[in-house]
Amino acid sequence: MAREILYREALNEALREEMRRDPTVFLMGEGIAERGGSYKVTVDLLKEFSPQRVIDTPIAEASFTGAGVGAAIAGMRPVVEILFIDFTMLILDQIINQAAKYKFMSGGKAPVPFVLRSQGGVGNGLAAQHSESLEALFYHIPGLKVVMPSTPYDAKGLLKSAIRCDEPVIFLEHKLLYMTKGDVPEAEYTINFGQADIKKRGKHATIIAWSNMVPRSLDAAAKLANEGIDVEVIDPRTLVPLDKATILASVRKTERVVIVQEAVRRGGVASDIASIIQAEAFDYLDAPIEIVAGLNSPVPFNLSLESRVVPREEDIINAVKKVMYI
Amino acid sequence: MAREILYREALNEALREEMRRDPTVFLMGEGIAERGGSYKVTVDLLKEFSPQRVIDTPIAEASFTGAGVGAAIAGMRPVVEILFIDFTMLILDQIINQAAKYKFMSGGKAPVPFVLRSQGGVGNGLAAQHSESLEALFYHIPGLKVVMPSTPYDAKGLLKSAIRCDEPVIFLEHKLLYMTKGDVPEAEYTINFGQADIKKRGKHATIIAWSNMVPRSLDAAAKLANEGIDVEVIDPRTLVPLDKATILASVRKTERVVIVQEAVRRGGVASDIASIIQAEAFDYLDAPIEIVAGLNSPVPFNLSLESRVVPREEDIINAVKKVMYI
Amino acid sequence: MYTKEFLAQLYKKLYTIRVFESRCIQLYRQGLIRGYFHPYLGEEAIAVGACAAIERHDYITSTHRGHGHCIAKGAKVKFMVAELLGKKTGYCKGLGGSMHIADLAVGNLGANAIVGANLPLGVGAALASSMKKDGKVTVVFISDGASNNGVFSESMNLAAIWNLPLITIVENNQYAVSTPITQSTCEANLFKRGEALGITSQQIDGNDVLTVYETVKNFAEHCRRGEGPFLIEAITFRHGGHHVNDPGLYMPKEKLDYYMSIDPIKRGRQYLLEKGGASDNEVKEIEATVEKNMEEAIRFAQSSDELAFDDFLAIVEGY
Amino acid sequence: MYTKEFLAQLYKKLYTIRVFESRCIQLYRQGLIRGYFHPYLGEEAIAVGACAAIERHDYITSTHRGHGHCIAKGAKVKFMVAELLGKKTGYCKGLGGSMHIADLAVGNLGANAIVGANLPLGVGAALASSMKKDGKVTVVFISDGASNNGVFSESMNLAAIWNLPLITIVENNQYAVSTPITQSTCEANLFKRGEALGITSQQIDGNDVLTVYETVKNFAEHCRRGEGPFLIEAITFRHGGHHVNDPGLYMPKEKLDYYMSIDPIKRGRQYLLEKGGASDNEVKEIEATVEKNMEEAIRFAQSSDELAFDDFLAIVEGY
Ligand SMILES: Cc1ncc(C[n+]2csc(CCOP(=O)(O)OP(=O)(O)O)c2C)c(N)n1
Ligand SMILES: Cc1ncc(C[n+]2csc(CCOP(=O)(O)OP(=O)(O)O)c2C)c(N)n1
Ligand SMILES: [Mg+2]
Ligand SMILES: [Mg+2]
Repeated sequence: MAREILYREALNEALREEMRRDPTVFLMGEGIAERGGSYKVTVDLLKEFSPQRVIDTPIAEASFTGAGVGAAIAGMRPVVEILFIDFTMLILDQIINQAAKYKFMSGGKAPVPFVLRSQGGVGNGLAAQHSESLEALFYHIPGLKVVMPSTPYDAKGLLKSAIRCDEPVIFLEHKLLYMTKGDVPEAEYTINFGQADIKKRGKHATIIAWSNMVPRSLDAAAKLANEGIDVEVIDPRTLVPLDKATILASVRKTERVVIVQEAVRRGGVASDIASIIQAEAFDYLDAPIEIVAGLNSPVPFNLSLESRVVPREEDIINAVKKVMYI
Repeated sequence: MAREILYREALNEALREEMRRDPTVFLMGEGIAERGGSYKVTVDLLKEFSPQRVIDTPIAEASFTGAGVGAAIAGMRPVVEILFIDFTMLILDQIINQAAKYKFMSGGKAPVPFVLRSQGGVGNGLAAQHSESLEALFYHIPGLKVVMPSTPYDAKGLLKSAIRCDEPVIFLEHKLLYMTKGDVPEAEYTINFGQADIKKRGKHATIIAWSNMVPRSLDAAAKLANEGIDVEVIDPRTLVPLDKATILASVRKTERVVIVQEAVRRGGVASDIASIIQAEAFDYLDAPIEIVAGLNSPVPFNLSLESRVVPREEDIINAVKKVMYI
Repeated sequence: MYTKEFLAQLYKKLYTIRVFESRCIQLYRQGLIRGYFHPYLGEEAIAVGACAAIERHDYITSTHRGHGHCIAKGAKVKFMVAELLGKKTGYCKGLGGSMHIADLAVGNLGANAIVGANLPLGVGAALASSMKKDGKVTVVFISDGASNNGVFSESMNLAAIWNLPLITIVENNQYAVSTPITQSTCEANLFKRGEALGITSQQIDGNDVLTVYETVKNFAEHCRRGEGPFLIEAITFRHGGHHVNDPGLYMPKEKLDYYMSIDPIKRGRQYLLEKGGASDNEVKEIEATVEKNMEEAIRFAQSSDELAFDDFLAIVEGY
Repeated sequence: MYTKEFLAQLYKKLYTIRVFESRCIQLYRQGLIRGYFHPYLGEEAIAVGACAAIERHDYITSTHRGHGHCIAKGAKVKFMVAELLGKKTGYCKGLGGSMHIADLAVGNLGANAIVGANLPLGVGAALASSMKKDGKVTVVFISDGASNNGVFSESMNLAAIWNLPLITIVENNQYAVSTPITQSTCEANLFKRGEALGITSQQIDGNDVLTVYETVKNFAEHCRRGEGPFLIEAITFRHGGHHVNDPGLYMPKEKLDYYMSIDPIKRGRQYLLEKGGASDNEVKEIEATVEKNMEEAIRFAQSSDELAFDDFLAIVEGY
């Protein structure tokens, strides 16, 4: 039986279920206990679990993240929340130099079952230091998994898998998705990493999108359908590991590709996926791959301008038409 | 008149000349004054300039970098040295959230003439936390310039331009280049950002490489020449801004492209350049673009293994042959 | 000891901040202001006392709760409201918003949305002054929460070894969002952290504008003689939640009542009346002027345009 | 008060570190060891005293100058030499090297090449113990330079509010590379930084193995009763430069002479002779055993293989 619940509720359920299942799972972050988190993902968990397992921290991101990594090494399964992905710029030593490399440096011995939860993307006028899309920085680092769910169903199943994963996982939510609804089964389930989900099947072109660009691409796809253009929308769900097989199969079928990301184009994940497709499906491509990405700019406070720095439905529609030479 | 000098001497000259020219230029970093820096780039500058302009700092990277940014906002031209690019993981808030966005957030008013000097890449057994190639992280951020010189000539001319630049510049050296020699004019010169240098002209294929991969690509090119294969080797010198015109012109001529980077492939700058080429020169490409990159792994301490995680001459040669279907 | 003019000036600033925040909260409730909004209500004495004690050309760096600092340092409210409304006439052309207002003309190097990040920037401004020997002082405003971030001790230590003309004011309002200071440290006397770094540090009543003024005045003189840095812990309390959408129910009523009873505005008014010998009418006149000015500012902001997309593109050209 | 066996054990560890570092420096000079090598010579009493005061299952986290901690916590020198030589029989299969040796079986969570980074990791280990109620203590070794990094105050503050079973030992060897402590802080008594955070903190003679032992022993007992954390500032001095290629000419001769005169090995030997009543012969026997063991370790390491490329690939599979 499935019910419709919010993305943030799905995340909450995942945390709750994993904490019930495994006493080594615990949460750390700013305002996550009593207050239930800025986006209410951890709401009411303190009622069920002790303050030792739902820990409110001071504003000392580098060190409480490092403490999470240390606790993971010492046998726990921490889920650390950093309020905004922008603030993860304070913890990259702990993530990139420590968590990602610890197992390797110790000769492949010590697992680091550590989950970093954060959220990115534009909201409504949160300005340049609270609106970034920075998944590319984690994506580049060997040893990290990168997860970016776009629906409540994916959010829950992937977060449960992240918590059970023995390697560090960067789990990135989107502030505009928290209040979106979707079907989520009552029964226990997990989603394996590295399995893309085809959110809509189609034959004329392939759209690859993740996080908040998935619903936007689906909206674009619906409009395109009205014009008789039938696009396939693929959500990789996990950027690392990336489900190349599903992507390449779709590309070989449609021969036309649009990649949509909220992050700026330069050095983004879209470029990497494009480079993989051109290397592995070169002979199938009927048109250059189109990347629809954020404008090369910090995010402005002004709302009209803010709406112009991230891909709009019409940008996606135009890109699809472009690869179809329409 | 040119003389042969070392890469590190060229950098030293650039710093000295700019400090003489402009009293607002000053240096900050660990062990850069009395000791002259771990790689001797700042050697003897304390003899000519006051300790207020060649500042030894405590091990407080985030804050002395932030102080550099603040000083830049207040009218100085700081050149901050972070010993190893790995340690820049401690300063990304100052670089990404502050320096890169300050001018923008203040409405386009305040310039931030700030230079970050650091060095990356494998050395000889410095292991996972002292050997990374992380230019991709800076490349992705709007508002930053990214410079990676491969020769003493470029190092000097570009560092002088970096210091005169009104926007934050990430200036990345390579530890294995410091002791390499090259011709450097006695007379004053600067090199504009955004101008690639064709290190070797050729017609059969285009190699794009930067930093320590340039000499390695030139060695590969020499070997290929013996087999009658004439490759062009392009060094963008500045990754941001990127000289697309020179790259695309070469691609249109050779129709075959190999991109070589020391960094790991996933999410690297090479992927981005590949995505640009496929988008803008799609019809010219005779073969998929080949990316030769670091192995997807942290850098191991063991020297034999270390030599296997970065592109070797033979890897470059093989890639050229592959794009030529040989 | 204090002239009426001086006390009137202090009061005008105090009252301006109070009116600015109260009116802008209304605009927020009307949906005219978006994003994050952290009112400075209840803490006005700190910004006003500190900025009155330094010169127009001296530097400050500010926080997410920065409207008060901005006004105290000399900003025009109309450009502030315009910024909060995202208009091109705002201090940052509407690109920055509440958490990023900078007013470089009067030395306000800007608010910051990363807690603690304004401190190293302030160290840098002070470093610049020390190198240029321009005689300027930098005042950095942070709050208790920020003092738990690593940049606090790092930056204060740098300022100490470099003898910088820097005064860091920890506005200890006893909360970081909903986390009370007793939960974030075992030693709530934050000035001790300065002492441990060899820095002269002092805890003061942050609700008393004259105490703040005197303390900063004294330290600033030392700074100008090359005897900085200093740390001031100014005890205060918010009059409401962390931001406009936080009712702040976790704040104990008796504590709030106490701090309301020592409201900085009320005390500033009393100083003006008692020490300055001003009449009730004179005070009312000041208040009327401030209120009128604020309404004009709102009209100005509302009638201003937004930045055109092309002008925006010109700013990020080359990024 | 102390048994001969106990003092002999301490001396054996002290002497093992001394011999290990001295012999490995020779291997370095022969080109057999590459990369960075930071000798622990002169600081042996700290690691040995501290690790003798805790249990095998307790945790430590260590630094770039980590060989001493590793030996003191119970590592076998042959696997250490193998690691330094980059061999697959090394603690980390030759992937980590000097700056990353970890010996998880005895609670050594590893050295770290990022100054200060081992401190939050140690806080995490202590947090895990406090949650699991496993009664373990974590000892974190850092040095004066690291105490200027933001993670120091952040981490100590976290440990304090969470009452963690953590003992942070600042090995104050008065230098960070070539920077003397007097240049990096205005308050060289680093233990005061702990006090400012409400943490019981103590400055001790770091060259006296028994002082270190007693202090850690006492604090560890408190930790196990839930009364942590603690900060120990152990004063010491390097016997040479920062790393093997640094002649350390900036270190004043008279200071070096003084610390040589209170050499921890010499004092450890004296304790064994005087307090332990051991004979000269017994001491020599210990030394001979240590030296023989070291030569065997070198032979073991030299005759070991490197990790095959395929085995390496298997480790990073899925990265
Ligand atoms: C580095 C960082 N962490 C967390 C936040 C989210 N945040 C915004 S304000 C705030 C509380 C700040 O507390 P304090 O420093 O005491 O300032 P106050 O709000 O009391 O003025 C937090 C946690 C942030 N903006 N930056
Ligand atoms: C974050 C960081 N900054 C700089 C360095 C370079 N570095 C390696 S050791 C060292 C000195 C450390 O001094 P201290 O903490 O006193 O340790 P000691 O060498 O005295 O044991 C420095 C600066 C580093 N490894 N990590
Ligand atoms: Mg506060
Ligand atoms: Mg030291």
